[in-house]
Amino acid sequence: MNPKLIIDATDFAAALLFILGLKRMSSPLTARSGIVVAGWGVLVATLASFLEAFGVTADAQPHLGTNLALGVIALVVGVGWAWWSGKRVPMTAMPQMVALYNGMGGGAAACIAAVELSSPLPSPGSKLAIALVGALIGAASLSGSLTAWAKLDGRINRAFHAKGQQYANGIVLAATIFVGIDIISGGAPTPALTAAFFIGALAYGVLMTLPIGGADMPVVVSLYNAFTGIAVGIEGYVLQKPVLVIAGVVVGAAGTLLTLVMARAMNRSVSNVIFSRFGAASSGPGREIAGAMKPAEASDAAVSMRYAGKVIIIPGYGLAVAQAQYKLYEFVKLLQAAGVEVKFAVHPVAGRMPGHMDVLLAEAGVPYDMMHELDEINEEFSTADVALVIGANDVVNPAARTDKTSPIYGMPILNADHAHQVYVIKRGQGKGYSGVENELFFADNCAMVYGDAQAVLVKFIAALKELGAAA
Amino acid sequence: MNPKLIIDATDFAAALLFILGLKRMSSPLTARSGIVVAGWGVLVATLASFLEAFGVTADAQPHLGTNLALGVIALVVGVGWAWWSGKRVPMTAMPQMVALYNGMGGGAAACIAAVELSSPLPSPGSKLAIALVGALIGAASLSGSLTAWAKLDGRINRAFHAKGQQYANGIVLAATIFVGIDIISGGAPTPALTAAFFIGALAYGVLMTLPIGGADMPVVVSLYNAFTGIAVGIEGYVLQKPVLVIAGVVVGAAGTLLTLVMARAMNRSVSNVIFSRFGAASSGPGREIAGAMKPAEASDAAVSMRYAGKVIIIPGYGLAVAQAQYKLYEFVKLLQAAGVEVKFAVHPVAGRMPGHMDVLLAEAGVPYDMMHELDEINEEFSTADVALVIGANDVVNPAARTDKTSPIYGMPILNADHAHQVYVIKRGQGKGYSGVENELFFADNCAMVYGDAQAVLVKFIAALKELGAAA
Amino acid sequence: MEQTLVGFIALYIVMLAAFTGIEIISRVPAILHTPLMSGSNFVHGIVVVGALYALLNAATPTQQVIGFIGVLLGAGNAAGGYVVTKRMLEMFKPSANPASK
Amino acid sequence: MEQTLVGFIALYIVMLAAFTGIEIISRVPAILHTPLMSGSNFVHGIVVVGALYALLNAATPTQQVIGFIGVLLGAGNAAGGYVVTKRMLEMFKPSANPASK
Ligand SMILES: NC(=O)c1ccc[n+]([C@@H]2O[C@H](COP(=O)([O-])OP(=O)(O)OC[C@H]3O[C@@H](n4cnc5c(N)ncnc54)[C@H](OP(=O)(O)O)[C@@H]3O)[C@@H](O)[C@H]2O)c1
Ligand SMILES: NC(=O)c1ccc[n+]([C@@H]2O[C@H](COP(=O)([O-])OP(=O)(O)OC[C@H]3O[C@@H](n4cnc5c(N)ncnc54)[C@H](OP(=O)(O)O)[C@@H]3O)[C@@H](O)[C@H]2O)c1
Repeated sequence: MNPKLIIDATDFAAALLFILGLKRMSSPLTARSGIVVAGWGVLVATLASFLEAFGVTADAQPHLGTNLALGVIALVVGVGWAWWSGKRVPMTAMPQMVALYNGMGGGAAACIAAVELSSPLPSPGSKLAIALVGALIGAASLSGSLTAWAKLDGRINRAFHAKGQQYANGIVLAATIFVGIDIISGGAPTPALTAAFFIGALAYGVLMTLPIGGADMPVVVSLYNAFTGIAVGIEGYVLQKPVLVIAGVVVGAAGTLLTLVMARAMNRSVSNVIFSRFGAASSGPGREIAGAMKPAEASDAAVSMRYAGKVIIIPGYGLAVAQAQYKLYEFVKLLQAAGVEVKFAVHPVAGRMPGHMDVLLAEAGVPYDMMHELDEINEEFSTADVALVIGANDVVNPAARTDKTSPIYGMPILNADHAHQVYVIKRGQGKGYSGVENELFFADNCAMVYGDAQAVLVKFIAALKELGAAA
Repeated sequence: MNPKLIIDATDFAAALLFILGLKRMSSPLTARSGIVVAGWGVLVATLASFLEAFGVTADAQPHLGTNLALGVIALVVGVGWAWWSGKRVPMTAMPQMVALYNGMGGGAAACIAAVELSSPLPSPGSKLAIALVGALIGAASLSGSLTAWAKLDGRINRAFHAKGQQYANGIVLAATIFVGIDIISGGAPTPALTAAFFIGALAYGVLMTLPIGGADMPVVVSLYNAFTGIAVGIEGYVLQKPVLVIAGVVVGAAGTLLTLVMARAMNRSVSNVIFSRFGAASSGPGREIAGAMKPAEASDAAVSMRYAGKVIIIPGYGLAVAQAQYKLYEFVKLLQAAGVEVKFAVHPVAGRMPGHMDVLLAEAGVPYDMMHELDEINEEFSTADVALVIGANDVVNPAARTDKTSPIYGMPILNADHAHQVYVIKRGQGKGYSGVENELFFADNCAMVYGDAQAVLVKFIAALKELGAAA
Repeated sequence: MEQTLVGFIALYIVMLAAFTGIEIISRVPAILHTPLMSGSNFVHGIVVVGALYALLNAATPTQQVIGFIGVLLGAGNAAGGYVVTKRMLEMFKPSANPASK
Repeated sequence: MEQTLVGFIALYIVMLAAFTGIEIISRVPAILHTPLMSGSNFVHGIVVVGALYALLNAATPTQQVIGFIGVLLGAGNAAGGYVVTKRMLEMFKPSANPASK
């Protein structure tokens, strides 16, 4: 059988499996099999691509043995390292790990372009130009993702911003593009020019990412995910591989959509996230809030929930910081055993990545049908006896509904304040991600349970157990 | 500028506009502009295709003037007739009109294949085979759709079925395919063989459609819609026109999906619709129903609705027969003026085509936000004071929920029986489409208002007006 | 390079078009099923473009006749589908008074 | 005939892939957004196939080095994306007792 035919057929199968796999990911019922389906796609296409050995160019023929050996080594090392690191990474470090893997994909796309550029017979000009665009995007995605990884992983702590940084970035980008144009018009790209081009592209990725605050990073990671997709799609065109084009474009569309969803739920624009330092400016006067926060004892709060009919729990970033999801579910199970109806209300941008809280709760074993989205549950707060806010702040700030001067005005929020009684667990007077004061904490029906989320939940559990023993 | 480039660009634009247009049709808010968007696609592509005149084959060159003239005439006549007929057709005759236009599309696809076959230089064998498959599907869709049109339009009233009809159909189909294989293997198709092939395909479409009952026709029309789509897609491949392939495949997918939705909502399989005569067998014993139907006066029913808090109206096929949608909305507006909350509950297969009732109600001016789908409204019946069933039968038959022996068992139904009081408007003891008795009509909380839907609604209106005058 | 729609490239287009169709259509609410049926019927009216191509390239009287019929039928499909779909969709109106929802 | 992915044919594929991606992704509920992000990250790991092609056709030491790095990175993208997505998705479980919903 014709090896080319087998390669084409497996490529086609891979494209089909990707789409079917992604389709399955649109429901928690089928999502687990979705990734397996897509996985088969990459597996068969990778194995089949070794058949390319039967059709290599005459120049590559003498090196075929070496190249095959190099291919196997690269695959084994790459897969081995990624498998090991992926199995080991804790759930909380997921965002940076996704950034890292994503950057690698961008780098691979850039390498494809680099091989194309270093080939002794350069492709026609238009193809060269297209390869260079892919290389620029891929390389920037590589270095940008690595920077994001380093920031999220705490390896770079300082936020780097200098005056005129935007202009410096613009100049680097312009210079890189200029080198690219020189390569295309020159015909045969010299190694020096090629190197300069890639260095420029890599530098731009770093420079663009460094000034962005750590908390904004997830938006950036999602954006780079789209970038890598587009770079892969472009190199797929250069190599005449439709499966790369389709996978790249689909991921490009997916990443763009997710980035927009995230930005919208944060009530900001994508360019605002990338080009302006959030929080730096928003330390303005703010509205004077009347009243005082009322502290409550952990045991009193626990007992009042024990005798409530319905409790809605709103987890936020603080839950992730305290790693208190396991204790939380333990507490919830005790409430359920006592006959209390418990639901989780999950805001789309609670935490620091989209769907962050869902993954966290799922990790602790919370079944997904207990997690409710904003639209689903917002009307139910008025029928809840208690709303328990754990380490969340911005996502329950009523100023988003009422205060036109607030930076979060217009952001959809969870109506915790509509519940009969609200308890808030947080360590102190710390502000949320947006840096604004929260009126809810001063409301008549709200009481504060101060402390680290994990510590408070341990007290809650102890209080319920004591009650059970006493009864 | 290169004419081929303009043609390719307009084709691409057309494909894009089709997809954007269909996307807009997924919401009543944007649906109206959806058809306009898609319309521009066909318009520009049609105009641009006259540029093909610059690139005709040498053989066609001498006939170019005639061909151009013929093209203009055909376009003007075709568009003129269709525009006139489409403007004139009453809403109730929509299904047969859609069948007619759809058949024409299938015929056009078959014509493309016929031109290809009669060309002096036959295409390579594989392409010939593909053209023939498209021709078979297109021609069968043409004659089948015409038969469906004739039946729906009342031009053929008898249902034709002979013993062994299935076998006869099978033989016609096999013979046609055999001729097709002969044409492909023979190389140059002779006019006689080509004619035999098309006659066979046309005959098969007629034979397949004739035995199907008139009420099952909408399913068949939707199926032929998918067929035409596929035929167009195939001929698009033969002509190397991606826009035809995409439009054809998209419509093929859409038609298949709609056919399945319709069949599922009727609780039957598509092959059951096509190959078995429904109703003929289902005149079995059925369950003995205890109790009796209780007749009610139209004026009493109208008055009790006038003083109800909430009325849910369930329209059915009888409303379409009686053309009573205008009177119905007049009545509803009187109720609303009296402060009654009125909603319409529309079953997906109420009437005789999918979405039939929605179009009918929309025609009378009912805003679409008053029409509610099954899933949306089924829980609300228990809070309704009155459920008013107008000319509907099967879609409110509780046997679908409870009686395992009933042919409609398992079909999702509207829970009219959960309302406090049910009124049913129908002419007499007539059964519904499925031919089974309806337990609802014997229920304690159900009263029958006998009469033609239009006549009864006139009485309702009169009763309310009298009440208003008296008050 | 010639732009040819053959082999796997054609398969890719068919696969993607099928997914696009299924995904878009399965979002259409039941309320719009009749206009959707006639709207998709309109979309395959683009066959008129193919029929025009065949007619313009007709070299024999037979081909001219068949091509003429093809364009006639295709034009009927497109124009008829458009008119009835537009008429139906124009009937769908929201409440004038949103409070009465 | 050669199967080439050029000009309008390539544009058609890009357009259809974009629609397919948008339609499928926009149906993913917020609850699955993190796994979706890493799952789509996995999907562009298919770039490893392109990198392998480049490596096997490498004719100079430079090309071999770059190709090697490309395969290494691509393989890391694919395998890493797969593992973390699978781990996350495996945590999503329905209620053992459906009545507690
Ligand atoms: N999800 C995303 O994709 C994403 C991406 C980027 C940005 N964001 C932004 O992140 C914010 C998320 O809102 P959020 O309500 O989840 O969080 P938040 O507004 O950032 O508030 C977190 C709160 O948790 C408390 N906290 C911190 N550590 C804690 C611990 N160990 N125990 C108990 N409490 C602790 C903090 O108060 P104390 O210091 O007083 O304890 C703080 O007020 C939004 O503004 C959103 O726009 C989201
Ligand atoms: N929508 C679709 O796509 C589609 C396609 C094919 C089949 N179907 C089938 O069609 C049925 C639709 O259910 P349905 O409840 O709408 O209708 P139905 O079950 O067919 O019942 C219609 C009822 O209307 C009454 N009726 C007829 N003319 C009337 C008039 N002028 N005034 C008042 N009443 C009149 C008839 O009783 P009287 O004779 O006593 O008046 C009859 O019982 C389902 O079984 C469905 O599966 C639907």
